Amino acid sequence: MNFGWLLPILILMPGLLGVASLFVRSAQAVLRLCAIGTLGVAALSGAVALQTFRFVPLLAAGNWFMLDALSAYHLLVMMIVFSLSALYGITYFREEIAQGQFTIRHARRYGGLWFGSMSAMVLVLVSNNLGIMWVGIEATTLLTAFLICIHRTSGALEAMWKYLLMCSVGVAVAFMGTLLIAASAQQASLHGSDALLWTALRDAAHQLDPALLKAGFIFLVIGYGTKAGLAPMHNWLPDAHSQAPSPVSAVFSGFLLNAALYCILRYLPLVESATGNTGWGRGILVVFGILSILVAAGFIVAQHDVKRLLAYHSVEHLGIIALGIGIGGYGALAALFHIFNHSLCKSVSFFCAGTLGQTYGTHDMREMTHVIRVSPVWGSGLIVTLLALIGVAPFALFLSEFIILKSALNAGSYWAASLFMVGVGVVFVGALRHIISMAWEPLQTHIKARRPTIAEGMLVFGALATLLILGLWLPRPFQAILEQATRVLGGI
Amino acid sequence: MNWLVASLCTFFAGGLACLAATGRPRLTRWVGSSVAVLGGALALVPTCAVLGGRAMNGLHLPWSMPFGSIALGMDGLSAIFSAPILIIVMLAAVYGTEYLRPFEGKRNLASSWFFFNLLAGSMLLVVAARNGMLFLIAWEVMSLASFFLVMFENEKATVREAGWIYLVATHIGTAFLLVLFLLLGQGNSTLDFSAFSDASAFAGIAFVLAVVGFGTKAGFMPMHVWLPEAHPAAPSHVSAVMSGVMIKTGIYGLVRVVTFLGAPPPWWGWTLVSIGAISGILGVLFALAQHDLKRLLAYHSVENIGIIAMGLGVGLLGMSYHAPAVAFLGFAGGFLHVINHALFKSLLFLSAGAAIHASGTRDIDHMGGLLKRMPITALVFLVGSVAICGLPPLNGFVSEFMIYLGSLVSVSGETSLPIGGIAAAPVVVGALALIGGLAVACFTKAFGIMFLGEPRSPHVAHVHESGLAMRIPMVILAAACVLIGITGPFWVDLLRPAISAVTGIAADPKAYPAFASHALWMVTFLAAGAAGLVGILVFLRARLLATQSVTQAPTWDCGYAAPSPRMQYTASSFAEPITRLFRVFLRTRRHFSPPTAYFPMSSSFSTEPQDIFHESLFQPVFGAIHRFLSRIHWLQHGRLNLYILYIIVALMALLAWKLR
Amino acid sequence: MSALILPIMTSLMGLVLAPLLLGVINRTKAVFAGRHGSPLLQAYFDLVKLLKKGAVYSRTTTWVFHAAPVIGLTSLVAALVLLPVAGVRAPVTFAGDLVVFIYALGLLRFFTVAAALDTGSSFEGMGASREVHFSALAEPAIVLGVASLASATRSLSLTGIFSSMTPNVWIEAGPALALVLAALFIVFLAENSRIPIDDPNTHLELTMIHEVMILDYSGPDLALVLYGATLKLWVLGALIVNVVLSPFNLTGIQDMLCFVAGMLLLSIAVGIVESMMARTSLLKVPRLLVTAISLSVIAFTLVLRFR
Amino acid sequence: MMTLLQNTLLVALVLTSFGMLVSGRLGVYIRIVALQGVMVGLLPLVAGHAVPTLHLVFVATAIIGLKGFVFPYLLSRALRESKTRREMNPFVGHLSSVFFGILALLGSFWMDSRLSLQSHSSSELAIPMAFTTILIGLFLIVTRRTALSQVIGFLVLENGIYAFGLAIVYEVPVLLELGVLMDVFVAVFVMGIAIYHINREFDHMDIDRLNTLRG
Repeated sequence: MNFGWLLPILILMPGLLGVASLFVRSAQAVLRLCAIGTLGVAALSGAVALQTFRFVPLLAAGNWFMLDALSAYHLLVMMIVFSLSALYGITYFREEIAQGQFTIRHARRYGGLWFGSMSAMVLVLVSNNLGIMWVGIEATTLLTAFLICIHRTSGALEAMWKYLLMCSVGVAVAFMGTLLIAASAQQASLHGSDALLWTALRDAAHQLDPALLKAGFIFLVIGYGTKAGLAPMHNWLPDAHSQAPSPVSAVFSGFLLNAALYCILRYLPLVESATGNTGWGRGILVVFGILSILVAAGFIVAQHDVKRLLAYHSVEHLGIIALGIGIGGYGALAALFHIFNHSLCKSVSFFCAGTLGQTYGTHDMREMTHVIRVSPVWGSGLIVTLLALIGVAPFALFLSEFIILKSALNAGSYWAASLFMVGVGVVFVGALRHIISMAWEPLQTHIKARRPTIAEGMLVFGALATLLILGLWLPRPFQAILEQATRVLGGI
Repeated sequence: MNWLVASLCTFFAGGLACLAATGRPRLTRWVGSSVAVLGGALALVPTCAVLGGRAMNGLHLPWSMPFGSIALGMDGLSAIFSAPILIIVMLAAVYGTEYLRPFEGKRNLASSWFFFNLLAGSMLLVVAARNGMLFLIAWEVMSLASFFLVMFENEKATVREAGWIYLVATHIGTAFLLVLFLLLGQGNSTLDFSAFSDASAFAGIAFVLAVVGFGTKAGFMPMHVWLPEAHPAAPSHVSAVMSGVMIKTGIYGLVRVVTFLGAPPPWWGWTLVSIGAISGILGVLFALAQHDLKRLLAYHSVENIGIIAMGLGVGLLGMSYHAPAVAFLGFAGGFLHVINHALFKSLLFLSAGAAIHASGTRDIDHMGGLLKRMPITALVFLVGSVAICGLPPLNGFVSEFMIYLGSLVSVSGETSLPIGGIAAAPVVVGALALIGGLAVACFTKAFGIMFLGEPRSPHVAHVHESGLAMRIPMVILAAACVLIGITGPFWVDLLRPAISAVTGIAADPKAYPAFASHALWMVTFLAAGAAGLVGILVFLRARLLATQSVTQAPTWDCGYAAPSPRMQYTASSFAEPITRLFRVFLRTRRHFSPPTAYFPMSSSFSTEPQDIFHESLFQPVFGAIHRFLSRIHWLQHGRLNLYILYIIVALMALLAWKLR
Repeated sequence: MSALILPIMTSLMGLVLAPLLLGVINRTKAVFAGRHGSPLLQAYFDLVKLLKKGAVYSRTTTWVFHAAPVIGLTSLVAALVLLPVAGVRAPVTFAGDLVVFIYALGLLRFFTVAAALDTGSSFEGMGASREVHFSALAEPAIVLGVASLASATRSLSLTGIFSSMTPNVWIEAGPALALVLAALFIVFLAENSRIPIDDPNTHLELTMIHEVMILDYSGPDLALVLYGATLKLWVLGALIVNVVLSPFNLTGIQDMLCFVAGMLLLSIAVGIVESMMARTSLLKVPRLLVTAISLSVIAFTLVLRFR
Repeated sequence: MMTLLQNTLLVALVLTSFGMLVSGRLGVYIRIVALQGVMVGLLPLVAGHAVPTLHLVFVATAIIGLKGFVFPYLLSRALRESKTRREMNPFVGHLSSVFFGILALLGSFWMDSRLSLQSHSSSELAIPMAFTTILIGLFLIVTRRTALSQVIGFLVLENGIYAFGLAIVYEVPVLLELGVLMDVFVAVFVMGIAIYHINREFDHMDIDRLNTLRG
């Protein structure tokens, strides 16, 4: 049977939960509601996604909603990130609630925005209508903007303003791109609402006007790229990530960027088949990928704020993903795999950084030293995730980067491969100094850390174990999922 | 093969068991060491079988991993590398039980034992892997495990610096290896060694990549800079494993890759010979300048790796000029030196560890007179020193002798090589001779200043011999050095499968010329005769002195009234003439505050050896990169307007570029 | 069996005649200085006397100190039995024995130096330091020299070298061999600590190399050391004499006689050098040895060109 | 007839944008942007269709209501909160801003010829005028100091894009249009709130002084 009717529910459910969270009595309860609700939505969407992988793409509401392998895969990643972050939120805000910084007002706003942005991102993923997709992205921007400044510190406000304005301009540019695509569709005599239906465009891609499509794609890459944090449009990213509360930073880094990149991925097969699969569009992605890697490398070397460091790591890894997609074929598969690895690893590292930040009262890595002894769970979690992020084997990130490198060499793009190596190498050398000093440099002042609970330990080490296992053993079903998703992008 | 798998499982599972035993020192100690010994013993079975000539059919299991497969194998080449790995690991584990005692309760020894076993298992996996993916992952695990072991005393800034340099260096090497294996496996859906396509198209590039990548791990100059930093930082039994066998995995990888690349052109041999000569000579020179015992030993690893490289180079030249005898002798010398260096270098590190353990200082200049206080340690250190100087009748001589013989054969009437082949002979012979002379200087210094004379500092005067668990491994290693030294021919026979795996010339009867084995036998014979003569002389001397008066007196002080132990020659002053002669390379820093005024109160003189490559090559480069990168930080200046301008500029640039 | 008699005879001859060279050198110097000088057999008298004496040991010393003379003498004997005499093959000969020959001397040096350091005296440490310094430079010179001889005669063993060093080898590689001879002579002076490198009978410890290292020996040990020194003189000298003699392919007794004559001439030459020259400053000695190294290198390259 | 109306509207759009380039008073900005809102709202009615369909009328009224009255109200409230009244010395002076405007006009004609998008509306001016408005909007965002004028720049940009869309795409589904409209509305709303808070926190809304986060 067709589960298409589930898709609108997937969008509405978080919205309702958000409304519900406005009427909860206590802050803790809101956080629990966030966790439970998120897990519920995750369970539902997991079921739907698996249906998709098993059978055919789901279509609903006059084809305005669709869930195919690519979006289902992204949905799974998103739900993992959201569930973990929601669970972590309970422990993260406990301190602030105790100190009265996180009152019920904050909590309600937090809950509402949390579920709101969630449903907006689901909307982005499940909409088959490119216009609705754009609406979803804009909505995420507006909703998450307030998540940054739950606490109205000056830094948070400044970060929020930059995020808001840059992303609005970017999304406006993306809207122009969408209009150009629609124009080309109408020349291909797709009328009415079909003009923006992805499935319709895909079927008619070969007869779209390349010139218009190219122009549109360029606007889209710049527009959505701003949201995805590709250099040189990434400047809002470190500010927003460093100022937001850690669960929010985790969601930002873990999925918000991927959601924006997902929009670009939607357009890639269209422009490719319209330009006769000459790799015109993928070339653009390769360029932005390399650029992002190199820029991020430059900023990682002399960085002192741990959350900014992680933010620049996001720029680097988004670049790696874009590079892999751009190289195509097996590289695209590796890039999708890298999306999962990066989201998981990055969100966990943000959790650890957040709690350590509360423990030390600062995010300056020169003062956050000897973390493993101070807090065995969060400290070692941060160190290990950072090692994984800089591409140390045998973690899964190494595997996906390795495959991307291999396909780059196979594809004969030696320049991209060598620049990729250079960038990653610089990141490694630069970040390693921070890691070593954070891990082992003796502590000047005495710092008392809260004893971690079993649940926290399971949260952190479970994620690390997953990364380690996936680096050593990639299950067949998972590979199959990745292959299906890659096929949407134009096949291996 | 099952034995091998069992041993690997033992190492990895046992390591986890150590972690499980966190907090119980005794248990940790026993579990960690026994796991290492058991794992080593298990894997020794197939190793010895292969060395004995039995062919071992490999294991090939599917692995749900892109390009990967669980492909294991054990041929002659792997065996001669895995044998020392296992033996040294077992002995070092036994030694470690006592060496780590003082740290119990102070440090997390569970993780230390965990990483030790992880290191052992990964080294074994590296030499047994037959799939690029498996190899690379084992290689990475090896690097990480050794890195965490190096960070044992991580509260010291120097140790952290050392760990950083080590991990950076080894990963830069790994980067080259990634590219290398990707090139080898280009176009295949798997990275199995058996599936590597014909590499003749890019053999040259692949060879260079291998030399850089594996050379970094092995410690070829100038990629050696991490060695003298990392080895002193680690605990002694770990330094013994790292310096004795871990860096050999680099040599293994190099040789293994050469077997994929087809017939070697002469310039490969030349490359290795020149790298070997440079590493050997400069390595021993840097060692001579050190007065930190473990740094000294670390630089000697560079030197011996150089000797090995020269042997391999001679062998490659023999291959490319179709001179089987030369090829055989070169490779035999190189491989045998791999084993020998593993033995005597780990012996030296272990005994040095014992001395440091007892005296509490790593500075040779503060030691002295230890022989009377720790006789066994002194004896085994002496054996190790004679062996590393390549003096007969110990094992170091046998392998160097093979290399000498190889290059002499290349210029002798046995073969007729073109000038390109014979011109290597003077380089190798001269380098080996110079290295030998300087090595004698260096180890007479080390042994003499440490163990002989009077204690140079008070706390050295009251040291005690180390316990049984530390002495037994050292004695075993010393015995092995002597044994290999006097029974050379046997061991050369064991190398045949390895050499045939590399050169495929073992079938050729001329490959292992009769005169070579005869020569080794004669060396043995000479050694026996010498032993007899020593006996006679000792007996005569005793008889002569029996009837005469033998009295004790202070050392002849040339009439000076009150000599104090501090007036003895120190290591630095001993080596000063040579270091002055070679100051071009050494650049030793001197801090001198001379005595002043008529009644000088205090004056001091201290030297601080530098590494010219570290000082003048790597630091400037890294510094420049760092400065450049910190300069591009102004891009993130916090001005929103300009950020948006970036977006617009990017848009315009892209439109201009892509919509031409 | 009879094939072995002659070689062993030659080695025994070396053992017996070695101390004589010392006498010859000293007598030559005496003659040049216009003195009467000590008897030719003085070295023998000294040895016998020392063997009869008791011994005084420093309290600092250990078994290393006692073992050094024995091991040193043993390794010299090992070197001796590898050495052919002109036409006569060595008792023990095999491929690459020249390496063993030189490394045996290395073993001797190792233990001499160790023993010197064992006494803990700063003077003996000084001597030890100089010894390793100079011989580290002397070693490449002699190895390369002998190796170039080997490649000139395309043979692998000392016996092979000197048996196949026919006149036409001299004819085709004459200059190279001459250079080798020069290098070997410098090494010969350095290794035996003769003027201009070292002055055996100065009386200021600060200036000595070999003598200062054995300051603390006495009695039978000193005898072993002294005898070892003379044996070293013989062994290294024999190399030089062999290079000169082997082209005239002599045989049997006359050959031996010529060889002994050659050795005596060599020691006279040493005596003459010692009386003509002054001792160079220690700082200049390395130049001399580096000259020797470069001579051997040039010789080797010449040889390689000539083949 | 329609074409004439349309062209007049488009030209008026550009001219009002120029007016912003010249003026420095935030109040003037708000009034101008309100005027633009009304004009943009009228555009679909005259864009080439003989008789305006029902949904066109609906959309038009919605746009005019929002852009012409709600946004200006919000913005003027934010303005009343803040002490700032004028756009003090912008990064680019007013005269050179006008110069840029002229360049933008020429540039957009050129771009139009390069891109060769055939316009669906009967007017040839539509696309270049839209481009000019877009460029001027971006220019305002980049060169003006106060947060308020950046929002206004954003609105100008939006208007330009809307005009552009009308020019090249006809019959966009109404639901979509409303969605877009909704988003823009929320955007301005959010920005207004943000400005409000920024005022409270910093008691200024000078973007140039809002650069503590660096590196």
